[in-house]
Parts: sequence; structure tokens; C-alpha cells
Amino acid sequence: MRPLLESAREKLRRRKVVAVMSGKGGVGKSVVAALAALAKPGSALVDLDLEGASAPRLFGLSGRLHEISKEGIEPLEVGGVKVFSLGGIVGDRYVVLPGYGQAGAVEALLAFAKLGDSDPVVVDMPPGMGEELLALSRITDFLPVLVTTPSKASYGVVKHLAEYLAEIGKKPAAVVLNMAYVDCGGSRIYPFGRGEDARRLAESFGAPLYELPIDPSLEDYVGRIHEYRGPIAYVVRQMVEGL
Amino acid sequence: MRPLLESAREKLRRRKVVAVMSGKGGVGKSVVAALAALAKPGSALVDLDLEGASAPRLFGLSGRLHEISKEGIEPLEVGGVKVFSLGGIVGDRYVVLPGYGQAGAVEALLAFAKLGDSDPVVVDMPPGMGEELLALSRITDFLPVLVTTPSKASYGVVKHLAEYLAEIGKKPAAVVLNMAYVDCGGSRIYPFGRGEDARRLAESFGAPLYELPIDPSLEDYVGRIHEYRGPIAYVVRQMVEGL
Amino acid sequence: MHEWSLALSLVQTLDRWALENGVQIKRVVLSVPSPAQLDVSILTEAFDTLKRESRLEQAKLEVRVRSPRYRCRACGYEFGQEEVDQQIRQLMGQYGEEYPLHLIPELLPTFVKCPRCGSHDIEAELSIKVDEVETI
Amino acid sequence: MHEWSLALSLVQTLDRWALENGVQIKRVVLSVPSPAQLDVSILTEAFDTLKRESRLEQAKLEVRVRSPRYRCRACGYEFGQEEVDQQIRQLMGQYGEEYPLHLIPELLPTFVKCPRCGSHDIEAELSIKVDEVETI
Ligand SMILES: Nc1ncnc2c1ncn2[C@@H]1O[C@H](COP(=O)(O)OP(=O)(O)O)[C@@H](O)[C@H]1O
Ligand SMILES: Nc1ncnc2c1ncn2[C@@H]1O[C@H](COP(=O)(O)OP(=O)(O)O)[C@@H](O)[C@H]1O
Ligand SMILES: [Mg+2]
Ligand SMILES: [Mg+2]
Ligand SMILES: [Mg+2]
Ligand SMILES: [Mg+2]
Ligand code: NI
Ligand code: NI
Ligand SMILES: [Zn+2]
Ligand SMILES: [Zn+2]
Repeated sequence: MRPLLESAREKLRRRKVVAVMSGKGGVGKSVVAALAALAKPGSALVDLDLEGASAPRLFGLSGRLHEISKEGIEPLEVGGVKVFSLGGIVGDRYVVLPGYGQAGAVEALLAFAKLGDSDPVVVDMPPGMGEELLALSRITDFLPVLVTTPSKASYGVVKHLAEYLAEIGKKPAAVVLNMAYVDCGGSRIYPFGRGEDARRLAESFGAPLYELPIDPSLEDYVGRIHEYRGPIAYVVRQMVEGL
Repeated sequence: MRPLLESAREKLRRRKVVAVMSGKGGVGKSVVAALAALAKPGSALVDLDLEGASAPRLFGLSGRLHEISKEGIEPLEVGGVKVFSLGGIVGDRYVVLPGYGQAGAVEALLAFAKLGDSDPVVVDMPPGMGEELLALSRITDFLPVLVTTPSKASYGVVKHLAEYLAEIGKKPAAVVLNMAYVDCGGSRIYPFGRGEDARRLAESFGAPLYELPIDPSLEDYVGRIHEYRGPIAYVVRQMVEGL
Repeated sequence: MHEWSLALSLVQTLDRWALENGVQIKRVVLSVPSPAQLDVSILTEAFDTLKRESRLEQAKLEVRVRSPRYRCRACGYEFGQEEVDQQIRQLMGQYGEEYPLHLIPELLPTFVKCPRCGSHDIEAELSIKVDEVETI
Repeated sequence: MHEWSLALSLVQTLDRWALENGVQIKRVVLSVPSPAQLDVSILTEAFDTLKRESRLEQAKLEVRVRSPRYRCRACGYEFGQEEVDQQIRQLMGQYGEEYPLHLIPELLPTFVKCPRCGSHDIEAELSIKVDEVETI
């Protein structure tokens, strides 16, 4: 018996768990997850990108360590969000993790996280469809939010993820089409294509689609994402309210 | 004894192996790997992004299966490059793979790949620093090419990878700063920041830095990347020649 | 410190299990890997406090501290805890008591290198698990 | 078909190993998981052809086809090959002889679902490995 798996399960049983995922990397999962948690007071954000933790960097917490108390891992609180990340366990250094240890790390992080009465719990997933996704599925019945860019390269991977989810009886709660365009003096540039495929994907699953522009000012908020008030935050808030 | 691990080792022993990696997803590893293989006649491209295979999609091979002969996995040949990918084993469908099976898949793909006299072998790595990276390290002494975007979110992960590589005695052979800017009627937009960190990183490791613009026309070549002749191909070719 | 949290996991998990199976629990063997450096006396004290008014009320906790066998998957070298101890001590010096492997022993390959070849590609049984449960 | 390629791996690997250790090889036991559906007669034929003029010249290949025990990590159900066979047959119907698990048995969770809960989160020993080598 794995007591940490069991208590991670128990801990999440009565909460809404929103898992921001894609299969593909670099599509904006972490940005969307952070803004989704920020949009709803009382949220927790659990960063399960074990080897590429982004939450500490987005919130300006790099190098800061979680305090560990009798009750487990104390959150780092920013902008009303309780943030939990492996980055808060190891600090600002690399994590290299063989496949056999990934599930244990996911279970421990969730079992020890002092979630308090946080609800929803937003989970920032790593790219890939490997151990972390399987581990999360063992623990909880999450609501998947799929993030893609317009590119065929990204869409193809996200489609595979959606098909896998359908196979296990899960439907995307929302599809986010990120980096849809960038403003160029009033007209639009489409650096990664027009996104028709993604729109059709959302439709075919009956999931609402939310479109996010590229906002070059976002980069200035990496480190203080909780202060960002631009268009991406606005649309992500609508998405969260629709869940 | 694992005979496939041993023969993967033997097969790569006398070849140059260029591993395009980042830790971070969506930074352009697959695009750079494909263009790097295309830049050098006689290259092979091995796609080790097991759950998010990109090579088939980039080359327009989605759904096409490798033939399997007495000699192993026959390459799919496009633009003079021998392409090998899990996508050519499973077709256009999802791959979900627990951590314990990832190394075996990497070993089998490399052990059975009919490389012929291909040299160099360009490896397209998945995001993360997990089992695939460890598996490749067990097999061969690769040359790392690191890809990042200018964003702090990407840079932070790539820095961790570079530190890990340094720890195991490897220096990046090149650093690629991708998506550095996009042209907007003659002036430049920097959607992901200016890239100073990446430049410093390359310098600190004494590695040459190659800067790639965002080229919106690239999307039209997803599916026929071997026909792409734009600025990204040009700079990647220089990178390859410098290795 | 988080030993309390681990003990709570254990008590709650087993109490639920005991209820489902209509039993009381007499003895529990928890197996923990030595690099976690869990404090057995705190764990036991926490367990004995938290078990009250549960189906573990009369349960005795035994903590089995395992010294893993390590194998480097890069060079094949097999080794024991003694060849790792110094790296662990150094890590504790750096992070303090609540150091990463204390919470998540599975992180060992991130921090520990093969004493022969320097690789981080180390295999070991590092999970925290219940080995035995005796019921009445 | 790629049984030839696997046999070549085996012969080359063991020949190198035998040379390094100054021995000849008398007997090799190769263990393969049954879902790979490797053709033992082709494997043996290939081995016997490829071993000529190597340190395996007099070696006999024994192929041990294991039926894995499967465990679903989502629901805990444990099951045997017979509960998987139909899914494998279907897969072979779809892809033909050189179907994915034939080349890479570790891909099993991608294709096979738990017969009880439908999860793909299946654990099994799926690797191809040399179990024994007897030398002279
Ligand atoms: N809409 C956007 N506008 C501008 N930059 C963005 C946008 N979405 C994401 N980014 C940037 O793109 C990169 C990838 O985003 P991230 O959230 O880290 O992706 P993922 O978590 O999917 O890997 C980061 O540098 C991030 O700051
Ligand atoms: N320089 C570039 N200009 C325009 N699009 C790019 C550029 N580099 C990458 N892309 C696009 O960005 C996305 C991510 O690229 P990809 O090579 O798949 O990244 P990775 O392999 O790191 O995940 C793809 O849609 C790709 O087409
Ligand atoms: Mg992320
Ligand atoms: Mg993976
Ligand atoms: Mg890629
Ligand atoms: Mg991973
Ligand atoms: Ni503690
Ligand atoms: Ni075959
Ligand atoms: Zn070693
Ligand atoms: Zn099951």
C-alpha cells in the first residue's frame, strides 16, 4: 500500500481539480494555469512539471523554498493563490528524474501540500503523455483544459491527447487557442497559422474555445504574473468562469 | 544483459550524434533538428519525442509506417534524410507511455533503426529531463545543441539543463536563440523578450550562439519542411557547419 | 517535521481501509528508504497521538528503515548506502533538516551521483510504503 | 522479420562480451515477453546463421517466451496474458505482423486497456533481455 497515493486521493476527493494540459510544450500551459488560479480567489496552483517547473519563475518565487511544517508543505502565497512546486523543494537548480521516480514525486507533492480550503486546485501539467499524466489520473478525476497554438505541429499533439482523454471517458472542459495572432500596428500577424484545426477540435468535443493573442508585454510580467492585467488574463478569467 | 541497449550503443559508437534539446517544450527543437538534418546530406534524424513525435508531421509523413525488414526499421527518406520516429511505428495516434517503458522504447528505436552509413545522426529530444535523456546518455556520447526562446520562462529551464550537462562533463556545442523577433513592416517586434540571458548563457559556456527570427511562412512548410528555404534554414545550416 | 503529516496519511488511509474491511488494526509496518532520514521517534509519537479514536487505536507502528541497493544505469556499478552517505550529508548541510530527499526520496537521482562514473542515472527502490498490516 | 536484426544484436553483443572475457559461448537464454509475438523459429534460424565464425559458433539459443503478469495501477487489478490476448489479436489485425508491440513491447500501455477499469496505466515486465549465458 502506498500511503501517499491514498492520501493524495483523499485530499483531492472533494475539490474541483482543473488540469491544464496539452501534450505539447511551450504552448502556454503554465501561463494559462497561473492566470486561471489568479482569476479565482481561493485557488491553489500545483505545478506538476517536475523537470521544468514554471510556477516559481512566473510568480517571482525562484529559489524560494516551501516551509515544511507538521502539516506538510506550506504554500508560497502570491496574489491570493497558494502555489506548490517542486521548485520550492529543490530551489533554483535542475531536476533530473528517471521515469520510475516521477509518480512518487507527484504523489508526495500532492499528499503533503497543505491545501487548506483551496478550491479549485489548478494543476499545471508538463508536456508529454507520460508518468505524470498517469499519476494524476490515479489520484483524481480532473477536468482537462487543453492548450494549443494554431500551429499544425502543436495541434497534432493536442489532438492525440484529446483522443486519449476521450478513450478514457474524459471530455475537455475547455480548449485554449493561445498565441493566435500578434498585433502589428492595428493589423494582425499570424505567426503560427490561423487555428482552424483547433477550432474544429473544440467543436467536435463540444468544448468552448478561448482565443488568446500574443501579448509581447507578458514577458515583462514573468516574475510578477499576479500583477498582469492584460488581454490574456481577461480571456482566461472568462474561461475559468465557464468551467 | 539488455541486447538492444548494447547494440544501440555499438551502432552509434562511430557516428557523430547531435542531440537537439532544451528541457523546455515548444522552443523549436523539432524544427531545428529537422533543418539540421536537412542541411547535411547523409544525415539521419531520430525523433525521440516518444509521446509528441514531431518529425512525421514536419516532413508530411503522418500516418505512414516504417517498413520492417530483416535489417530492422527501414527509414522514411525525405529530402535526403533518413527519418526514424515512433510515429512511423504506431501511425497517427496517441502514445501514452509510463516511465518504466520509455528507456526500452528509446533503445529499441535506435537498435533497430537501419542507419546505413548515415552520419551525423541528429536526435530530436523531447522536453523534460527525464528517462529519454538518461536513456540517450546511456547509449551515446552526444553533442548537445541547446534551443531556447528569449523568454525568461524558457531560459530558466534551459539554464538548468546546461548546468546539468556541465555537471556530467558536457558542454553545449551550440546555443540556438529561436523566435528572437518577428518582422513588422521593417521594424521588429520582440514577442518573448530580448534574449540577453541566452546570449550570456552561450558566452559563459563558450558556445556559439545562433539567432533565429520568427518566420510566419514556416507554418506553410509544416508538412514539407524539406522544401523550406527561408532564414531559419539558412542559420541552422551555419550552425551545423560550425559543429 | 512533516513526519506528522506522513503519520496522518497513514492513520487516515488505514482507518478508512479498516472500516471498509470491518477490522481493527493491530500492527503496521511502514518501510522507508534511509536517504529520507525520517525521524522514527517523531513518526511514532505522531502515529500514537493521531491513532486515538480510530480503528488503529491499539495499533503499533513499526518503522523499517531500508538501506537501498543502488545501481548506476550508466556504468552498471552497484553500491550500498555507505557510498552515498557523504553526498547525503552534504545535501543536508546545504538545505537543512527538511532537505529534498526527506520529503521526496525519489528525487535522489537529481542530487546523488554514481561514485564510480559520476552519472545521475541511479536506480533504487526509494518509495515509502506499507509492508505489512496485522488486523484483529 | 526484424527477428534477424534482434538475432544480430544478440550475436554481436555476446561476441564482443565473449572476446573481452576470453571465453566461448555455449548456451544463451533470451527472455521475451509474449505480447511481442516474436517468431522463435526465425529467431533461432537467424541466430544459427549469424553465429558462424564468432565466439558463439557452438552456442545454442533458447528463447524463453514469458507471459507477463499485468497490474493496473489505476484500479489495482492484476491479470494474466489470457485477459489481454484479444486486444493483442485485434491490434495485429489492424497493423499486421510487424505490429508495434512486436518491435517495442514496452508500448503495450499505449494500446492495451485494463480489462476491469479501462485504464491504459498498466504495469508489466516487458523488456527483452538475456537471462543466462553459459560459457566454455
Ligand atoms: N499569449 C502569450 N503572449 C506572449 N507570450 C506568451 C503567451 N503565452 C505564453 N507565452 C510565453 O510563451 C512561453 C511558453 O509559455 P509557457 O506557459 O511556459 O508554456 P508551457 O507551460 O506550455 O510550456 C513562455 O515564454 C511564455 O511567457
Ligand atoms: N523560428 C520560427 N518561426 C516560426 N515558427 C516557429 C519557429 N520555430 C518554431 N516554430 C513553431 O513553433 C512551434 C514549436 O516548434 P517545435 O519545433 O515543435 O518545438 P519543440 O520541438 O521544441 O517542442 C511549432 O509550431 C513550430 O512550427
Ligand atoms: Mg509549463
Ligand atoms: Mg515524457
Ligand atoms: Mg519537438
Ligand atoms: Mg518527464
Ligand atoms: Ni520533515
Ligand atoms: Ni519482425
Ligand atoms: Zn556509474
Ligand atoms: Zn484497472
